[in-house]
Amino acid sequence: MSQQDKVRPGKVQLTRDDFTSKSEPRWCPGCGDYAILAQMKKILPDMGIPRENIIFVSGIGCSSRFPYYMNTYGVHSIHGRAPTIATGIKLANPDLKVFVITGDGDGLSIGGNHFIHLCRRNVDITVILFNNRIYGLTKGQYSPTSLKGQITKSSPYGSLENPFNPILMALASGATFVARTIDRNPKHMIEVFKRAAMHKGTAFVEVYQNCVIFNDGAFADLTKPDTKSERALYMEQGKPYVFGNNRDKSLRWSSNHFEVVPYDENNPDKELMVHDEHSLNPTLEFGLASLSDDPNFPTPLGIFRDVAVDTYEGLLLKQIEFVKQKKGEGDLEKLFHSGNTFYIENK
Amino acid sequence: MSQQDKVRPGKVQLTRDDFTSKSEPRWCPGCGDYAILAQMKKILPDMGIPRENIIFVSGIGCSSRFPYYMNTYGVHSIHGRAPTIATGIKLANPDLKVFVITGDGDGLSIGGNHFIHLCRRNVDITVILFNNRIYGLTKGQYSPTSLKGQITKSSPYGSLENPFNPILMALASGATFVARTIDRNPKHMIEVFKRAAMHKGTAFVEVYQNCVIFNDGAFADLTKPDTKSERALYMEQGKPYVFGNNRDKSLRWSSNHFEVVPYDENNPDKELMVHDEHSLNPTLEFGLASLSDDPNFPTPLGIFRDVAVDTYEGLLLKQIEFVKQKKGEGDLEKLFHSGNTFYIENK
Amino acid sequence: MEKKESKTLERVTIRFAGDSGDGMQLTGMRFTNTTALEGHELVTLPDYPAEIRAPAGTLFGVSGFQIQISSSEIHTPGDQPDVLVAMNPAALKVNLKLVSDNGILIINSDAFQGRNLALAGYETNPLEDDSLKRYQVFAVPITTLTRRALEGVKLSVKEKDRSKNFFALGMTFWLFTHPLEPTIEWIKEKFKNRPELVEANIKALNAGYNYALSTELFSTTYRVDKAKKAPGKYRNVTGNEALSIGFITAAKKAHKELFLGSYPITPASEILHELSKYRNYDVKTFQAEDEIAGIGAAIGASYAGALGITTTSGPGVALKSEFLGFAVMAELPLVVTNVQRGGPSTGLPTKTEQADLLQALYGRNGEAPMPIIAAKSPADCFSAALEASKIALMFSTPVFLLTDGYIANGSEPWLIPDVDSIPEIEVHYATDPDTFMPYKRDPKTLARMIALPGTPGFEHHIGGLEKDDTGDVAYDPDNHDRMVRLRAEKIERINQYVDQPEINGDPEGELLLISWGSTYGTVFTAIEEIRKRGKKVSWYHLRWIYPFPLSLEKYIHNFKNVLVPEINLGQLVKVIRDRYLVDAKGFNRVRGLPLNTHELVEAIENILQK
Amino acid sequence: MEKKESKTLERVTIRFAGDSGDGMQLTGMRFTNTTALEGHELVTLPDYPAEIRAPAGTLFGVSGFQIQISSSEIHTPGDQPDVLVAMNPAALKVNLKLVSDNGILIINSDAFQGRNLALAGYETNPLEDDSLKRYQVFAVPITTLTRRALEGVKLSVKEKDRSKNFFALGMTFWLFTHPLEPTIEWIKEKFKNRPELVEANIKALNAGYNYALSTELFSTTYRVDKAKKAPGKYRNVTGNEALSIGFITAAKKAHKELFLGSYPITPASEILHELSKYRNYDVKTFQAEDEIAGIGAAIGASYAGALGITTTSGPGVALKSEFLGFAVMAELPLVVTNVQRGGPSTGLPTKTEQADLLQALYGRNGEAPMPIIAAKSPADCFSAALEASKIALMFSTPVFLLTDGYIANGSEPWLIPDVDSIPEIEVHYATDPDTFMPYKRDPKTLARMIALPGTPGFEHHIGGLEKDDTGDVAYDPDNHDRMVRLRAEKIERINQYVDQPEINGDPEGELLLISWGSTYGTVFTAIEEIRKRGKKVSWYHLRWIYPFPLSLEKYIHNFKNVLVPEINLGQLVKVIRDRYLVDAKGFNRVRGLPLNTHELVEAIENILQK
Ligand SMILES: Cc1ncc(C[n+]2csc(CCOP(=O)(O)OP(=O)(O)O)c2C)c(N)n1
Ligand SMILES: Cc1ncc(C[n+]2csc(CCOP(=O)(O)OP(=O)(O)O)c2C)c(N)n1
Ligand code: SF4
Ligand code: SF4
Ligand SMILES: [Mg+2]
Ligand SMILES: [Mg+2]
Repeated sequence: MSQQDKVRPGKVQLTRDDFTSKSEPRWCPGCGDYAILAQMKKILPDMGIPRENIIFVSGIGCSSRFPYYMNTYGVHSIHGRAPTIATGIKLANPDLKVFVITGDGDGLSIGGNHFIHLCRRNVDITVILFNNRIYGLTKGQYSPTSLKGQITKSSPYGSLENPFNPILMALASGATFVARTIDRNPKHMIEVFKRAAMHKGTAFVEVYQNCVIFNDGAFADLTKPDTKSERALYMEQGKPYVFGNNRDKSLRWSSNHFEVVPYDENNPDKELMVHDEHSLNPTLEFGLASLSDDPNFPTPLGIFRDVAVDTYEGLLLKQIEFVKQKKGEGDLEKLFHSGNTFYIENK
Repeated sequence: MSQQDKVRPGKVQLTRDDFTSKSEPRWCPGCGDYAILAQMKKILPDMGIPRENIIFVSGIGCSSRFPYYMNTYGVHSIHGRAPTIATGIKLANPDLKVFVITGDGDGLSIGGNHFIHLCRRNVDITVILFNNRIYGLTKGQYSPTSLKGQITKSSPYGSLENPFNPILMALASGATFVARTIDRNPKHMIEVFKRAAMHKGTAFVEVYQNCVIFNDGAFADLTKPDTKSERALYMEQGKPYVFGNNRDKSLRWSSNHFEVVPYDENNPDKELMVHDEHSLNPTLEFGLASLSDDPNFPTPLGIFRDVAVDTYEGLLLKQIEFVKQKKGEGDLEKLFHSGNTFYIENK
Repeated sequence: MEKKESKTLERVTIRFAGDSGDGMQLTGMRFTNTTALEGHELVTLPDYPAEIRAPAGTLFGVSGFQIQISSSEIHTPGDQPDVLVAMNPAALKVNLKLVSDNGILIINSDAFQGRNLALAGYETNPLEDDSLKRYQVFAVPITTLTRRALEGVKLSVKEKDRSKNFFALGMTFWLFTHPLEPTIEWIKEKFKNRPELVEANIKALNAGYNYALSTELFSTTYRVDKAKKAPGKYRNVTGNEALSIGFITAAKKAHKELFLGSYPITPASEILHELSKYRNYDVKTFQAEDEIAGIGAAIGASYAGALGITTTSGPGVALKSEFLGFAVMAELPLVVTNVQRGGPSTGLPTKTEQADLLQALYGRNGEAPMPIIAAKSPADCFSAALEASKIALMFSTPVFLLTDGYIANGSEPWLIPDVDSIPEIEVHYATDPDTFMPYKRDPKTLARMIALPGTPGFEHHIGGLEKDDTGDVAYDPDNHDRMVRLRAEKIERINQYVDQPEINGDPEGELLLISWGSTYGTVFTAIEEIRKRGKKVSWYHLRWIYPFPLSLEKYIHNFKNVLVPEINLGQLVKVIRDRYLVDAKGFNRVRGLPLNTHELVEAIENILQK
Repeated sequence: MEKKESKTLERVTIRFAGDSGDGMQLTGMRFTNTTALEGHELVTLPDYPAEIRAPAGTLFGVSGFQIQISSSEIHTPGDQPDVLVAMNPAALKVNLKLVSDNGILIINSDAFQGRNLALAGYETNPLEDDSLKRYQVFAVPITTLTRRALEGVKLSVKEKDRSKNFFALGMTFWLFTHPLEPTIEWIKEKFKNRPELVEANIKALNAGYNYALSTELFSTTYRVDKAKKAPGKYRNVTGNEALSIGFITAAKKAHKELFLGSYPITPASEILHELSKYRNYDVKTFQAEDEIAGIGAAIGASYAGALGITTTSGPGVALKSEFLGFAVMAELPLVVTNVQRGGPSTGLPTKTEQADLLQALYGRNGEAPMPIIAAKSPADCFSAALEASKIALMFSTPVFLLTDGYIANGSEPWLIPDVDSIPEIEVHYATDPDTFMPYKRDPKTLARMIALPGTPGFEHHIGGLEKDDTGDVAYDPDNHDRMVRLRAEKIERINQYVDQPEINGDPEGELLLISWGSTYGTVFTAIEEIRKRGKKVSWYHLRWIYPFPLSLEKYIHNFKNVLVPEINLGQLVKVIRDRYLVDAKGFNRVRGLPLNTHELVEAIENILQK
């Protein structure tokens, strides 16, 4: 008898503590990872998913220790490969709610290929990428999201590389849910996490995360009281892109680029573009995401894209059903005796 | 004395035949690869690059046999890894003209990560990707560019996967030259190859290539006389996007998507958008490329993007110069005697 | 004209050879099929080039298919063809040196001219000089005769020429008194949507047969008697097919879904192709972006409750090796099939070799023991897959299954087993959440406790860092030493649950042969030959290479000589020398081909004569 | 109060231990530095957790640094600390079991309270119960005293507390009669942009020293005499530093640029960090997207004319294995450094192990022989890197260089060689385009001909498919067999160009020890001890493991017992048994730590007493 047959205990409302494992987090004091862990624990009780059906899969990195701290099933796998394991898990048991936890090195350097193929296939998996723009666990080398010129242990004279923008990669490879949030804004993170976790298909969330030890303050502009309103743009569905200290600026698409235009809350320009997460073609979202880190524009945060597309495992199950209907349920007897068979008789 | 010191023979005008190696091509009769080989041999004599400074690096696949057929230096490496070898070659000797030859499987399946990182770094390498939407050499499995539903050896009931659009991947990862051409249009291919080869930085060319054995006719619509004018859109710098049997259609960007509009050659709409390869932000190019394979739009061919950005090896050489100026030319004596030194005296 | 007679042979070897585009693999398969239906013993060896369709007429574009048929037990496709069908000069050039003295050459004389001769490197036409006088040459204008036979069929000349392999097949059917019907049926089914091809191919087949009959081309026809093998229903299978059936069977017998994570690579791709047909058997195949993702997905599926497997060849194993270490550490069931091919690196991708054994044993960082089982023949791939899966599930461990290009593509009759006679595979799950610890072990097998995601109360973590019994990460030095030894000890215990090979022959004597994997057939035949000559030799063939079987211990010191034949530079022989400190010697050929029986017989004779 | 005295010791071992945030590595390094400047022999062992900065007070967050100092030759950081500095309860808990009987414990008593005790798993305060009575305990309120010393300095309390390691360091300097000046100079330089930190740290250092002096805390101070080692200029180097210098030297001596393609991984990352500083030495470092790209770029650079190297640790080697096979096939020079760590899988990433030897030997598909050299100590990494590079270039082959976490992070004095005394490395290029064939070989070394891209007239192709001498792809069976054997033979010939190890001790006798790599130090010390006891034992330490040295042949059969100590489950011992058919036994501990000298001495005694 398999375990699966065991009687399920009566459904009870879970709390944040139900998701806290016995292992104490081993991150540096002050690390942004703590905030992400806390928000994840907050959203899970209300998702209506039995705890035993939740699984966190990670690679290697400071961030990838995450599964140990969740009182759910978990796999702390090898560097960059979490999406592959997660895919196998989801295809084998589509009832499970599968999260991938990764870092900018884990997910975009060594694991970049698995990441884009996961997005392309649209397997129903929620990917949370902790982007601290540094390799934390290996003590401070530049990562594929480090800024050009950044001085690190492996670039004592400055990095020569152009950074990836993870949002662009996700959009180009076809992820059906794409979002960005930041460790210092727990409320926003909760909203984004909830939406991502509920999405059917590959959901990608980039979390800007502060590494206090090796890259402190990398995203400070987006949260410091004096700069955040100018530097961070929170996108809202159906609303214009408003930002600025006095909410007095907005964005407009002008022939082939975005430009900043004045905005008057009380008298909004009716022609002003508004945000549409559900647009099937993500061209404008691509343009928006390209503004990140551009000193002339604010960095967008929030949900870039959320569209409904068949999931890979959904199609697989459908195909199985289809073949069963066409050929009948598989049967070993039939299998053995098909092909080129012949008899040798007793003489 | 190193080889490099050998006297160079007087410069002579090379011909196509100078680039033909002794090995006879081993592709199937009718394979699109032959046309690509022929055009490459045509452009090289006029590039002004000594033959010994040219090197072709490939992975594994039918397409990856290419280097054997060029009478230049060549590396037929392992599956998916050509960009890594090419990067090492270029960084070690920036005087060489380095080509990468790859396939849709080689470059986007197993080699997808190296491909996007190469684009990101902008190493001065010309990448030619033979896209036949199939694994040729291993006899016909679907590839990451195969269409959803395609029946192949490994998808007898139809593939469940959404294809990559290689142009989108190149744009998202920052390639500074991005183009597409097709095996059956040698003239166009020559133009594109020339421009790609002359570009400083990572140049990416997708070549639609017909595999007569396992995926015959995959791009036939784009070259058949009765369909090509409607289905193929040849982009031209500074010109509107004109197509149609009577050159009577064009494209327009309308708030968040492209739409097809009528076009009158004699009386062109002055407001009509024109193609700009040099636009720094590739948002509209992303949108254009997304139209590929959409039954409501033509598939764009030509140069999507061509912008000038510092190359990786250029920055590296600059950094070396900078450090030499700051610290002086490296000297073993100095190296040995730096750090924590102390004397032990004779007693 | 000589008088026609019919000879009965015990065994005969036929080789079809032509351009890659000439359809030689198909011709060989049709010949094989009829032979199987006739009830003969048979072993086949396809031998095709790495190119899909190399330019016509070149030496490297030659594609071959060899089959040995016999009325008694055989295990090799034969060393030397007795009959060679050569569709062009290149095919003759490449294969002639293999043909036995006085062998039959059936040659398409139409192809022996001009550029074709030059491409094959012939300066004069071998049909016109003396070079073939050691053989019985039958030069037939096959192209011309085929075209003539197809007059009136609505096909272009180019298309008609594609039928010429059926003409050649017809001739060989007559030569071996084989019936045409099974092939005619097959043609009708295969080309049912192209009636003109049905017509053309049947006409060509008949024409070839009739040509041989009516021209009395051959002075002799040959018969091979029905084989005297165990009565029952047989199915002709290639190794890759048998393997696929074995895995499906294992999953069903373990009440699990089968999950294959794989990336295409020669010569393993057919397993992916084959398994992807069986969606109605709850077989989930996943073509991954690379070998790493293939094994990663299989590991994930295995953790989630499926029978997770991955299939590849040498270079793919190299890529999987980091994940293999992870599977060892996480102690998850997994079967990794390596269909070995010529190496190193890309090597000779379409050729066979046994040179990945040490990679299977040691190709991972750290102390990462993995059991290794090897299949010995195409049909044996079925049981090897079944047994590998059973051990993987029972011991919660990744298992290596080694086959090679030769048995993967080669075929032989498989005695279809009774489905019910195959025992169920029991999988033990943890049952008590209160005492559950993921690294608590079954005291007998040392397998760790298994709990599937989705089961309430068993939430836990696995990972690649060293763990203590509770599953917590543990840096304690003594715990590490203990775990390293436990993982090794677990694999040793497999010996208590698998059959120990029996020695074949006397338990002591002059010479002991030790072999593994696909050399089984060659060694079998060589030993048969030696014994026919009245000499003694003993033989021990390994099924599990790790854990190393215990039964060898009893005998190995009783022999003056120990010889280990392998298609590598000597790999198993190292293990044997290390373990038993006996001066075992290797018999090694690394030619991308199965070992040659005659060479092995000679090597054995040399030892026995000393 | 006891009378204060000063003892002279031959050797002593000190261990600093505290929270990851307590700066113990820095403290250890400063102590090391002063010790080196004082002219002592020393060997160090940093021992830090995998976490960057684990939560304060936990057991897994403890960071340690051990140093043995001596006036005579030593090769280990010592088995048992004679002095332990413990900054908190967890540090005491983790390290106490190591400390020698009657050893000195210097303890920060301020940290021994409340939550800290609980986190370390102490139920009662060990300073207040009897549990430490076997030791000399010096409980000092270091935190309080540091804060007091820094009164008036413009820093927050939190910042002031960061100086307490300098207080502890000051105490140990007094205890070992070490001068403070070098550290004061270092502090001034290091913190030159933060004057308040200069002030704080110097004050804390002085305060610690003065506290020990004026309270007459210790009844004894210790002196270690200057070492009697070869006179000359020394530099204290870690293994990773020495290795980096070795590679730069090799490149300069070969008139090539050095190209490193690498991906960060513990404990190899420092080589990347170190080499990236030397742009002015024409060192090109390339941080790749993964290990595969790292080696791929190094291979490309090597083909284009640089000295291509790649550096990693076990799991990274697994990923590189496909490319290693390619480098073997393409026959390109390349040095692959594996700084071994605890395995399998992610294993114990910050701990040491020797368990990747068989992976280095056999971890590739096909017959893919690669020479293997191992460094024996931190300073020896210099010569190992130089020699590995020389052989790679001379034989046009990839070479494995094995070190491990212990020697990579550990340090010892390196006698700085005379630059001019290091011979040039000659690289042979093909010179005649007319006779050039890429796989034509030098008749002596069997190295293939090298021609660099950019050289007119030598255009050619290399690749992973089997080739014949001309560089054309070749499927011919005999060519493959020949090439497989040639590639193996080439590696064997390296033996003619490298030193053969000498046996240490008698050429025959009761017991021969055979070792490789970082166990050198432990074996050295154990043998010294055994010989001190008047007993005989011989010793053979391998530098090249493949090709296996020839000089062992002469002796190995002259010993009753052969013992092979390794930090694995027995890997070299397999090779020795296979090769010589002698019943060599392993001494194996897989604890993530260097072998323990006492245990090894005991094991040797046991054999000698039998
Ligand atoms: C195969 C392999 N290569 C390299 C490493 C070393 N390594 C561990 S984590 C890491 C990078 C981590 O960076 P990131 O993913 O950004 O995570 P962070 O620590 O910043 O959260 C590296 C290089 C490894 N564990 N395995
Ligand atoms: C590591 C490894 N995995 C798999 C293979 C098998 N393989 C060779 S080429 C190829 C795919 C080729 O497809 P593509 O790149 O599209 O090239 P094409 O043949 O279509 O030109 C595969 C899977 C291999 N050679 N090496
Ligand atoms: S090193 Fe950085 S990312 Fe890692 S735990 Fe510390 S603060 Fe967080
Ligand atoms: S299989 Fe396809 S891609 Fe390969 S050579 Fe033949 S036609 Fe070209
Ligand atoms: Mg990071
Ligand atoms: Mg392809």
